[in-house]
Amino acid sequence: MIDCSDFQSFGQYFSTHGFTDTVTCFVQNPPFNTANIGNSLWMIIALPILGAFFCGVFGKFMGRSNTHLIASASVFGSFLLSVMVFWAVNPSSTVAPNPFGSTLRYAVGADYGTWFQAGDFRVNFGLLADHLSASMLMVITGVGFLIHLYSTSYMSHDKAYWRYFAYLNLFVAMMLTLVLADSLVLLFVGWEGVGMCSYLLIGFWYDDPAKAFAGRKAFITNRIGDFGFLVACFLLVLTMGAFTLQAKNNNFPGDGTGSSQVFKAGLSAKGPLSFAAIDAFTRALPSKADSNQVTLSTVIDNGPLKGFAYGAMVTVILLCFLLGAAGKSAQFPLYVWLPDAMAGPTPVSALIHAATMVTAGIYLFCRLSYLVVLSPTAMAVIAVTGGITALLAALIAFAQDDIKKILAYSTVSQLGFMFMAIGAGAFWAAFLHVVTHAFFKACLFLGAGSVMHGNAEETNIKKLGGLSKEMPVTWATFLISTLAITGMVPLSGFFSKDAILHALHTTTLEGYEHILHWVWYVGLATAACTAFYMMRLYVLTFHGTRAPDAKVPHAHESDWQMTLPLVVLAMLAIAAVAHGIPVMENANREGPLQTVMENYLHPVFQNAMRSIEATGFVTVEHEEGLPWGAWGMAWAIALAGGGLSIVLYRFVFKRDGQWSGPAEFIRSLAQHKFYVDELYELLVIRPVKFVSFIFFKIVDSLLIDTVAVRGTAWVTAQTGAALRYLQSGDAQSYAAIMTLGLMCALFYALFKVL
Amino acid sequence: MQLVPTQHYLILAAVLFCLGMLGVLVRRNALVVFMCVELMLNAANLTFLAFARERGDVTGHLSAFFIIAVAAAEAAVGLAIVIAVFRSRGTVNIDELHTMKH
Amino acid sequence: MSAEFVLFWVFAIATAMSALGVIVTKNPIASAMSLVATFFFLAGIYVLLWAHTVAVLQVMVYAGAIMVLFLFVIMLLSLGEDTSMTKFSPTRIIGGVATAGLLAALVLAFRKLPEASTGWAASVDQLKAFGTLSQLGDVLYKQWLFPFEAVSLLLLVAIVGAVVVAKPRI
Amino acid sequence: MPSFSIQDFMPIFPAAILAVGAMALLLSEAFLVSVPHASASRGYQAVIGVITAAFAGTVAFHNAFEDPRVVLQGFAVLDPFSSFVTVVVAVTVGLAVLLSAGFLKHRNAERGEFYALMLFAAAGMSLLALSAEFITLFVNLEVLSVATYALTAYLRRGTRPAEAGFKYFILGAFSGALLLYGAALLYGATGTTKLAGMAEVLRAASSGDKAWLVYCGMVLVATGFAFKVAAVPFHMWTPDVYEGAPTPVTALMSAGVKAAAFVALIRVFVALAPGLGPQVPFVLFGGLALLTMVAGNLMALPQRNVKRMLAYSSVAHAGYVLLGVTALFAPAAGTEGHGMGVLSASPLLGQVPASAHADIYKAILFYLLGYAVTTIGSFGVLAALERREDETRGTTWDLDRFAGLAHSKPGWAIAMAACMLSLGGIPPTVGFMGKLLVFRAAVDAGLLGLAIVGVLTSAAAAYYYLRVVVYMFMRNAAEGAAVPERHWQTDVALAVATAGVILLGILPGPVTAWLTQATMLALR
Repeated sequence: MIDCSDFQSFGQYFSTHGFTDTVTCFVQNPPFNTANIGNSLWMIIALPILGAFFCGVFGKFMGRSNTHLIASASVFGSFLLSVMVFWAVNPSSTVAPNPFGSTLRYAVGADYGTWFQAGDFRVNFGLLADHLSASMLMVITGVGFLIHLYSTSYMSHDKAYWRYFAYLNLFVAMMLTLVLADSLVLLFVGWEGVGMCSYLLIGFWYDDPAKAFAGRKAFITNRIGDFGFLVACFLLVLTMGAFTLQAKNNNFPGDGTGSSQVFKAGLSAKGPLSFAAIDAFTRALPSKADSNQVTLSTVIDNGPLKGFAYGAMVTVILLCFLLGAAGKSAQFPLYVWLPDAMAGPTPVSALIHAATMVTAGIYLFCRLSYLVVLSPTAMAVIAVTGGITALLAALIAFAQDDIKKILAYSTVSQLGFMFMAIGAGAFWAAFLHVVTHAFFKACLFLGAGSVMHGNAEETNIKKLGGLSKEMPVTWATFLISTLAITGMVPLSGFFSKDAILHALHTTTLEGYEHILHWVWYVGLATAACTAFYMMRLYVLTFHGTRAPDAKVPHAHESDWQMTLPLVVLAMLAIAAVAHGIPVMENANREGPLQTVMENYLHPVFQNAMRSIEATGFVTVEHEEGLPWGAWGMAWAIALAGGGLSIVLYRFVFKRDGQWSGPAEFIRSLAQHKFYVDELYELLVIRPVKFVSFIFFKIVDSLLIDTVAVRGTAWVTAQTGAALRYLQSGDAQSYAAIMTLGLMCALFYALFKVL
Repeated sequence: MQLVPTQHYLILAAVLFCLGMLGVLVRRNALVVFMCVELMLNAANLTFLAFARERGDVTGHLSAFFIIAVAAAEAAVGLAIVIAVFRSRGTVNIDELHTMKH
Repeated sequence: MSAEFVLFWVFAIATAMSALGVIVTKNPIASAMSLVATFFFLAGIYVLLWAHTVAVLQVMVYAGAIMVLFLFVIMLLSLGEDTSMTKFSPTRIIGGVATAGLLAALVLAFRKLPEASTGWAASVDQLKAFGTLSQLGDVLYKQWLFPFEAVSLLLLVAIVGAVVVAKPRI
Repeated sequence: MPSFSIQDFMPIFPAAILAVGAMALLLSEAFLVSVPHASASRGYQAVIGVITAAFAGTVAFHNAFEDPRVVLQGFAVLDPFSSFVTVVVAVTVGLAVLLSAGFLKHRNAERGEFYALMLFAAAGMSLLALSAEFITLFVNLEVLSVATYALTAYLRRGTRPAEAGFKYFILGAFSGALLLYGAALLYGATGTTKLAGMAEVLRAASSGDKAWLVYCGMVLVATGFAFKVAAVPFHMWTPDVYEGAPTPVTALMSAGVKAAAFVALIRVFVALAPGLGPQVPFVLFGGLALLTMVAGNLMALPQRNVKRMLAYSSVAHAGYVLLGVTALFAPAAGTEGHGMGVLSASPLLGQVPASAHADIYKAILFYLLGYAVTTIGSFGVLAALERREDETRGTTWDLDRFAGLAHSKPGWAIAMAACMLSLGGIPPTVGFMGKLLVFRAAVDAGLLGLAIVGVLTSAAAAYYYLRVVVYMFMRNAAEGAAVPERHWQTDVALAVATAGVILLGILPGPVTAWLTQATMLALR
């Protein structure tokens, strides 16, 4: 443990102590008063809202540069405040108010009083920043600012730029609300808000009917998710209400965390849907069967849920939340809206559909980590959903030629990885992947945007090529990000992905002993696929010769407003590696070394970890030392997938499908009917394309397009039409139907009295 | 003295009520439909009065007063509306009034 | 069988028949006249129910005022020609069946009621005073003040409404 | 010798103010019409109407903190519920009057009678909400009905208004007769027409042979009310009448009439509940709520005519309020008739506690307020966009009329978008808060299935509400589309309604706190 008591300034301390200690102490001692920063949290949200207001209302009259200035400055202001918040949550002395008795350390919060109240159901307008949300704040405002900067150039020719910036600012505000919320209700406000903004931005260029259909698809899938979210909230309120009535004194041990009075007082002060309340509830609800306590296996004895066990209810609640998260975070089978969402402007794809909004589902589960670990069933379902999504999306990405579509499917696939981590209880690994993915995927999208910008909006990778010299900055940053996502060693993606795979490999769920093991295999396969199709994308776009049917003969590099964000994001994609290396001592005082991220997020997930130990639902085998073997295997897999892709696309095929060779020798072999190309086509590409085509047909075309989108439309239209037939405009028919209704009610009532 | 049982009056009222209801459902002429509604109101009146005698309570009588007043007010506005319909359509046949539907 | 029974059956059958006349006659004027007859016979029934005041009002206001208004409108719009029933349609059948069901339910309900009695009357004076104008007026102005005022509002609204709607142009 | 004190007249003051304002307008019309050029400057009527509404609303607000009591010989109650609905009605009528100013001026049809009838209708709503006796209730229901019949048929443009007025009138009279016949049967069963007396009789006696009468009467009365609140299958008049009526009148009908009718319905059924089996009102209202939520939303889905779409949406919203009403009558799980014990001591009759139901009342009242503000806003934009040239063709309310509104009239587009989000129950608007409170009350009462249907239907409903938003913000206006006129009265009304929608959505605290205080008063 480092003693920072004599820290005054960076320079003074550095002269007497080592570099690491100095940095640690610097981070733990913000040069401002941290006591009151909670009261300023609302400003982080208010700034972008103000920006949206000014851009939306006065944008048309202010001119381009003023609009850009206001939009970017408001997000940058939020970013500065976020840095302060991020800094302020680090000293261990920081404590957020918590009426449930337990101390909430490493967090700042503010409760602005009752939002609304109905009896014992109360919702406060409260904001809370702990390590988890502070990191998200940095990502949202930081990446958000870079994308604003990028957009000033990218959207410079668009007429409705003011509307675009207003929506973008509004989105940032809503995402910040989602992250800062200290209750599920306020989180839902942000949840709906980001969906709304996403909907508006997907349809920003709305002339195309296909895009209108894409908007509808995004809409319906998200509504399915919202439905799950709301039902989960209702069930949670009911379960907690039943628990409050049924709980025994032993449920509230006298270790200072509270008694039943404290619990009830906290509930009436914060309301059942606040995270503090859910946390207190999970702490009071142990798993081990004990006749003196209400436990997970106890049957609810009051209220509408009477007859169900608490554990079963927790599972159902989590599955409903999974439905919600699957809609927002594009998981199987609700992922289909995300690739279609690429109809919007590219910076929007980078911000909303890669870095921030789609991670809301992972954020939600991380927030509710203490609830998640109470149900191994739900965890297994989450992990399997993630696995299916990851592999399926990776397979589909093989068959795509559109640069943005490939990136979209790769996003879906990476989100699947994050869900696998949640399912294995490795919340920190999921979140680490959220952060690193935000950097390199945003960089990839922005790079793709830069490529399109320089090539007359060409998106087909088969019609690009040879851009490495013409667009050097884009090329370099794209290469770094591609290597990061494929999992090459010194880059951040390697560590975050490996953390997930490692967690899958070493974790066992009670009752589902082999599930995670199978998911682990799926993860490895997906990692290989990822490396393959990403390298294919990279090679076809930047190497080789320019395609003969390219739209412009020579590409041009983009402006500094576009390249600067690329460079910064690429550097971040490298620098984020620092989070993934296990160098910190274990926060539990025992066990192996932890990664920086795990150690950093320990205060957030400690209750979940405590539950894991107490319940025994989740078993993790610890290994001594660094996992060299696992690292090596992951690296080898990524290298194999990527290398195969490079070899095939760089040296074996030409882009027109005819085959060329690095040497005249191979060419001559080919001419002598040595059909390696066709063989490869037959053995690898065709089957993969076929499988992905089948999945695409079944899931996307049949399940979602036909059944969900068109099917619901058809059923409702038919029912609506049938009802409209009754609405004939004839007053006497109306009277007749009223009489019929009357008679039915009368017969029912008289039947009851008989 | 042997009184006519209340039930007799009530059943008469029910018959009147249902005849009125049937008329509302099948007659074409808007005015006749309106008359049938008056029939239904009278059935309600009769019921009130029958119960009033049974209980010796004048509430029923007062209710009938008020119902007659309401019927008069409804008649004034209703007939004005029928006139307005006739002016705009040239007919008061109820099955021809379906500009708005679905 | 007492005279009351005889009178009841006479008036009841006459009421029902004339009410049937309202809905089966083809000519609107005939319907209106049937309705007037119904009102008169009903007034007789009201007398049997010891509601003399209401019976008088029934004849004066209903048969006298309201029905004249109806006839006046029929004449004004020259709707004297015959109109048939509305066209056959499934909803009409449904409505008819539902009405029959309603009637059946009501009749069943009434048959379960206990026999009527006049046990409430302590003296002949009380019986004689029942339903007189003075008794009704006493209750009306001492207790039913609120609905009485509300009816005055209703009549005002009806007058304004009728004037507004019947105006040829706005 | 009964006597009336000034305290007895407290509850009817707001209605009296509204009626006096209406009469003042009538007189001014009569006298000013002879003054030359007076017809050219008729802006004053709307101002008088708004001032009257504001005055009435203020008095009603004050009344909400009076001790709840039965007044006027048991014919009326003074309680927070009636006062709150009067406030809602005053707000509604004030905004509707403002909307009418521009609407009528545009059609050259400004007459004092129109505003007078609106105020009369509002007076009727206020009186309906506080009636505690069946005949009074019926008379007041007729006051508001007669006024709205006349208002519906007010315009002489094309065939629609007269046809709508006629349909509304004939079906309204029909349902009124049903209600009255039901009241007669209930009178026969209990010997009184006062709600409090009925409740007492029903509670005291095991109704036995009278049970049939009570049940028949109850069903008939329920039908009458279901017509007024537009519950499926008694809703059929709604789309036709809403479409044909002048749009500000539609706004008044869908907001005010519904609020008043719901309070009257709750009052009546809380009184009748002791005489019914515990399951009966629950099943009846549950069935109505289910049908209304599902059918209302399904029928709104394919509508391209925005006015009809809003009419069906009004039906659907009645379903959500009915969900709250069902929660009121839900028997607790397992114990048949448990809920009745609570109901027998109901606040709506000026009697002792029902704290278990305070939340439900509060949710219903808040929902009614939220819906009133939202619906006024949305019909307001519709009224502003209407063009009299298209009225006879019925295309004036087509979705295409909204295309490109965000460019030509951004203020209106924002108002409409806020209202659509609110109707769809999307945060941060008042519609979301209202739905949250109602669903939560329903879930607490054990109506999990119905609440899930509610959530599901409102999720589906967002589709057709957001379609309007999409048209406004993402479609370009057709070539040569005329720009609608502006009137400052319309803009003021829309600004107030939009501010209400958003402020009540973000900060419902003051209103819910006020409602809590008011219900506490009633429950003491």
